[in-house]
Amino acid sequence: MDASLIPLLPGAQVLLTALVVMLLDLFIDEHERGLLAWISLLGLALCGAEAILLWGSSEGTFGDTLLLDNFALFFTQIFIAVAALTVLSSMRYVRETGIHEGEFYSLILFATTGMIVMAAANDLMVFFLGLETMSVAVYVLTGMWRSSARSSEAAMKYFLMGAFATGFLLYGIALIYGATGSTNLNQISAYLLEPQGQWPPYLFVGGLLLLVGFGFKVGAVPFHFWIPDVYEGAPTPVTGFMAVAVKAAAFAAWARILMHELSPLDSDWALPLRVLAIATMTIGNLLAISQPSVKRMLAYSSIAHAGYLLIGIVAGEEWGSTSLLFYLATYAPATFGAFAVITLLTEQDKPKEDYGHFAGLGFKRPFVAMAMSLFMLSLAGFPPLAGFTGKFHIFRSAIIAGHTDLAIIGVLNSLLSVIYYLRVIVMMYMNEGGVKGKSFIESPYLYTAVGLAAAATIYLGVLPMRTLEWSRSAFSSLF
Amino acid sequence: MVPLDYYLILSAIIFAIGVVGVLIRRNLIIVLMSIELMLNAVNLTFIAFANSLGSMDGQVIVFFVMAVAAAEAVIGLAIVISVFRHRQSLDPQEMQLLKW
Amino acid sequence: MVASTSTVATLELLRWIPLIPLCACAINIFFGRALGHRTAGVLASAAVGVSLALALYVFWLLPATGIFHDLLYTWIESGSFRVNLSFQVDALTAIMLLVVTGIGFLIHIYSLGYMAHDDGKVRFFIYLNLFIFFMLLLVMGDNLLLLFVGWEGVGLCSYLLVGFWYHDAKNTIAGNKAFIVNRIGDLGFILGIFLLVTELGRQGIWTLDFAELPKHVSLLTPATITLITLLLFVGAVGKSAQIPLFVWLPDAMAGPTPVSALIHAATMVTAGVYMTARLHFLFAPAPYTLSIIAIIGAATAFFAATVAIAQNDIKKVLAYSTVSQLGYMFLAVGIGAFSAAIFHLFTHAFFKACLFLGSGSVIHALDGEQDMRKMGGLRSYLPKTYWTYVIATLAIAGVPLTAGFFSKDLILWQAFSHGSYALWLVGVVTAGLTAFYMFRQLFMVFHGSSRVEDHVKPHIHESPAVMTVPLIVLAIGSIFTGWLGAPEYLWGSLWDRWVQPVFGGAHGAEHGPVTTEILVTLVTVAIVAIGIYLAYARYARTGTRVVPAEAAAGLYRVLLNSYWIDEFYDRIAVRPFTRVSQWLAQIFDPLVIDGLVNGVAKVARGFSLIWREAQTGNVQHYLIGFLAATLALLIYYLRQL
Amino acid sequence: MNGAQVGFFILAGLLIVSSLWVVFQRNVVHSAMALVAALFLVAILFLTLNAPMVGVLQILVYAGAIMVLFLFVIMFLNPIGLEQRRRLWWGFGALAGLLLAGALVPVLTNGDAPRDPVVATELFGGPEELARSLFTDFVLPFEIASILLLVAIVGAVVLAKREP
Repeated sequence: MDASLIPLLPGAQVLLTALVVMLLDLFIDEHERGLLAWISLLGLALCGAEAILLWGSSEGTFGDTLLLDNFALFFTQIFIAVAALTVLSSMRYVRETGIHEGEFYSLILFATTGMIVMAAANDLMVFFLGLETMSVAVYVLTGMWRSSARSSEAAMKYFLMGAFATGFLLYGIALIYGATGSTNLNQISAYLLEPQGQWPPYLFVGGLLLLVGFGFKVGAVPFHFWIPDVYEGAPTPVTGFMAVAVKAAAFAAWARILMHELSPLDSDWALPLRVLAIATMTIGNLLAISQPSVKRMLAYSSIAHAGYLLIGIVAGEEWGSTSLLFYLATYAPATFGAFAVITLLTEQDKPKEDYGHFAGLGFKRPFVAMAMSLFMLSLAGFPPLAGFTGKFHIFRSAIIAGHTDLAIIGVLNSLLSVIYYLRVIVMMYMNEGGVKGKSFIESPYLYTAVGLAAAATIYLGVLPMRTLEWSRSAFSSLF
Repeated sequence: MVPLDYYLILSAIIFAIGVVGVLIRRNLIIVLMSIELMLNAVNLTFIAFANSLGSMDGQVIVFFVMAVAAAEAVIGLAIVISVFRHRQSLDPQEMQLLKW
Repeated sequence: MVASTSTVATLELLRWIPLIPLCACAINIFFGRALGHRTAGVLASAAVGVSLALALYVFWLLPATGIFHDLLYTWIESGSFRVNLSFQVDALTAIMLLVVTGIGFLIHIYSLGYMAHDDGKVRFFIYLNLFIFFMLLLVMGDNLLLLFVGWEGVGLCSYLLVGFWYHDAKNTIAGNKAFIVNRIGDLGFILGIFLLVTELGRQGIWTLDFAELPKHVSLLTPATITLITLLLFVGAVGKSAQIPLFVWLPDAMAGPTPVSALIHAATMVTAGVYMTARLHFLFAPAPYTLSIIAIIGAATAFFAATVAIAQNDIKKVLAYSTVSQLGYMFLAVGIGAFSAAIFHLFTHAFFKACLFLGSGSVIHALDGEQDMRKMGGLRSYLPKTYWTYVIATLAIAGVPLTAGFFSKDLILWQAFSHGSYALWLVGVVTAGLTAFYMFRQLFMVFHGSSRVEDHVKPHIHESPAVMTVPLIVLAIGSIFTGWLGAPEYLWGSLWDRWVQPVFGGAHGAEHGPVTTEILVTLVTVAIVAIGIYLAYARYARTGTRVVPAEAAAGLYRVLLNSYWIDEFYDRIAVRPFTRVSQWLAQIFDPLVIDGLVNGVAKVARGFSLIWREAQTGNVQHYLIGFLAATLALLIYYLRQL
Repeated sequence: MNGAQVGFFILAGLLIVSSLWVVFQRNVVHSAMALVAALFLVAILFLTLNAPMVGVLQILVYAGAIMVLFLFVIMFLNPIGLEQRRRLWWGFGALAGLLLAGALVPVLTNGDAPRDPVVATELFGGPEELARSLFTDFVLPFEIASILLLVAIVGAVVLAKREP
């Protein structure tokens, strides 16, 4: 059996960093814990460098259960970037909220390891274990703000629904295993080349249950119920991490497993997927309108964006997949940045996430407010920001694939979304008030994270070609 | 010889019973136990398939599922304890700070 | 068509025209506070000044049928579909460039004085520069997508600038309204682009370049073209404030006056006209769309003019007048006279900017007072403002030999010779109304006795030179820009020779007999003269009388009786119009338009409130939802089995 | 019906009953005991499916470790009082369960007969086969599972330890 270790490198790098952080935490003093964040960042940076150096390689290992291809590397970059931004934006937050730093950073890194495995997995079992590693770490991260009842409630809800969905996902894997005799995606897709009449019916049901599991993880309506509650209750940097990295990981696995390897089953879930995409966009946007809390509004908005991403899945083929990857890259900085700005507004034990709390931010912290405006505009799909180029490609892929109706519903939805994104901007430049006498969780690192996210939002809008090229070569590495 | 179908149907029934437990019980610990029941049903499916396919893979997978089940049980119980500290209750329906 | 006959040359200079204001904007964002108010303002103005210089240079270089082109890089590429970030300048763009940078520069200078005492000056100039950048992108982009980027960008800047004095909640609401109404228009615009891309894509053509599109228009069916152009026109209706989406523009007057002058008179609101002219090759073969455009344009011109009569806010009058003049432009577009539409756009930019800045000067002098009933007799206090205002008023009223006369007359003549007598008649009546309400304003503000509140009176002062010099320049433009497009029986039109090649055969430049043309002009001039006389009769001599017409008291009636024509006019014209305008102002606007705008939001919100009940907070309800969906999927599959 | 089938039905009946016991029993401790019974029954079913090693693990890991943890937490939290039996709600849940089972069963019965009738060798399912598979084909999942357990341990400590 071939067991080249190179494909493991990015994941192992992050894992190693997690272990170092976890162990070092035991030996250093309380006031030196800031060091752990820097070690985490260093590890992530190394991993990023490795991922860049390995770009273009296409190598499987351990009997092709793990594939290091551009697809995996593309997502690895997203995960690492988001993890690094999370670490940056939580450096002061964790102290203010009494979250234990060592465990916090190492769990972020463990979760990132799980994601990297998910994106690279070429075997249902490897994927499943990666998913569980990520999920368990994120359940814990959600509940880590222990003095907050909302945090623990969110963790409970997340865990309960997550474990329930895991049951269905696993059942799906079992049925697929039973039908095809293997969990390895290469062998499964080889099996699927057989004529359709030979397939036992539970193969389809297995695929359907996988779809349910993925639908849950990406937060597609009607599997979305956990998202608003969990996103609202979780510590804000963790919410940002979930909204971007966890979602991206789920879409990565979805793209590789359902869209690509199991594509012969496509015809059976074309209609359900269309319904899912439409419902997800529309319900997400509609419900976001009536939210008094910006954090919760962003949770619903992330559901709506999952809907746009589902359009890419429905469209499929080269353009659908490429635009899916590209959209994830454009969605990431704006969403993360918005949550980072909310992090800034946190106060001990009191949620300060309502629209009213943004009032006057434009005068107190003009740069933060400007960045937030950029994020909101980008999420609303305003040109020439990242969200616009992302939506442009998603909708165009839908048109090419003959789903013009989906594209039009998407456009209508993104126009509707302006209502609530704009409210944030209006509030920030309104009368002072909410911000008066308010303390911010300020740190240069948080500002760095916000600034980087803002820069990426502009960059991906103005100069999208390079990233689009990457998305395309990531997609074509699946073949 | 017991046909494969019998095992599959049995595990589907156990799975459904587990699902019912998760849905209706207002005690988090029983809900967790119901989730364990669901995972066990899946394990039974795996073993039945492994037997009929004559492949060891299914059995090894069950080994991993046990690890997952253990991890979920540990985390689940830890979360239960942490929730219990806040509200002295194990009723999931009482936890409605976060809604709409 | 155009692209095939004209010479394309590369000119790398072009990119700097939009980029310089953007750079100034960036510098002010990061260092504006450090530089201080004055420097930031001067920097912003200088940047636009440089752009203006470059634009003039490009204009000078540009041969009549030539196109300058500048490719920066490929912005978006997927498969054969390539959208470049590249600029082009042809005769049409060159004119728009001069308007945007020229008027923009003057208004920047003016703002240095107008905003001198405002705390948010740096922010103001950041927005203003950003606006100039997007506007330049809009007019210079060589493809529809760039035009769209600029389109959205100017909308955003307009929104930011209207809400500039945010401490006033009313302003943010007005800004919101502007934005949402514009989004309704944008919906049409986006869908239009969509349809265009899809339909051409179906034929294997993936392009949005202005140079490429005309070659492929013939691939589309007439019905498709009609639908596409109608959708695009919805965008223009929103952006250029036509019926029924015009309401946001008067509300947008809540912003600082230079903003009203730049965005809501001279540049952004004309983007719709520019877009139709730029896409003339799509609109020209869509007669059905064109007739709708003409009708909407004429109706808007007329109704906005009637509404303007009943306004007492100095800026609101100008706002409705802008809506009305935009209606004229669309009327021209609707009869296929793109060149005339752009000509009116060009002259209008000068005199309307001059009027707005003049009103700004008045407001500035009166400490923010905008109610014309509290003005009067300002002629002696503000001589420079007064004289420039007079010139601009003459121009907009269409008094012979001013800019407005030539451009409006051209449109009316085109309508007449095109055979659209009804449109022509509406246009002529509107010209009379325009003369009436503009002179009413002039007399109410500058003539008669002063009704200025006592505590303001001692402070009345003429504005500083930074404000009056732009006024004078614009006033000069308000006269002479029109001379470029004189009819053939005078010295002929330089304008047509310059712009005509862009529109190729699209423009029906009929030249009827000269005597008819002169006769038609004389009719217009006569109507205008009557309008001016009526305004003079009602408002100049009895400057103190400011009671609205329908509330006329006894004394008022006695005074009126000496002017029978006034009474006559009052009975048959003013009262019905006032009623219509009041109906529009009090019923149509709040109920229908606000209803439409807020309705969308309200319905969405209502749905939202109902749907979110599903999110009960009870995790087991969520699980039931999850299971139900799973069951639905399973059953869906079982049915197929 | 041969002996094996009779045995299966007895085991299956017991398993279903004990599962129902877990779900519908009002007392937590009783539920836990029923679950232990169910796990044992599943282990026996594993034995009948040529998976002796997994069966042993099932008892060791589940009954031995996981259930002890459950019982420990039950003792630790000591929830007082029995849960109400809300007939409507429970009936509704039972209906949902029936629907789910009803949707799954027809799909599972339609399957082909096993493609490879099992040649149950002595070794199949024994520790050696399992170990060989585990440490050759599945060594990567094995490593990942170890990370998963590590994460779970860290997480449990973080969440459940007493505040200082």
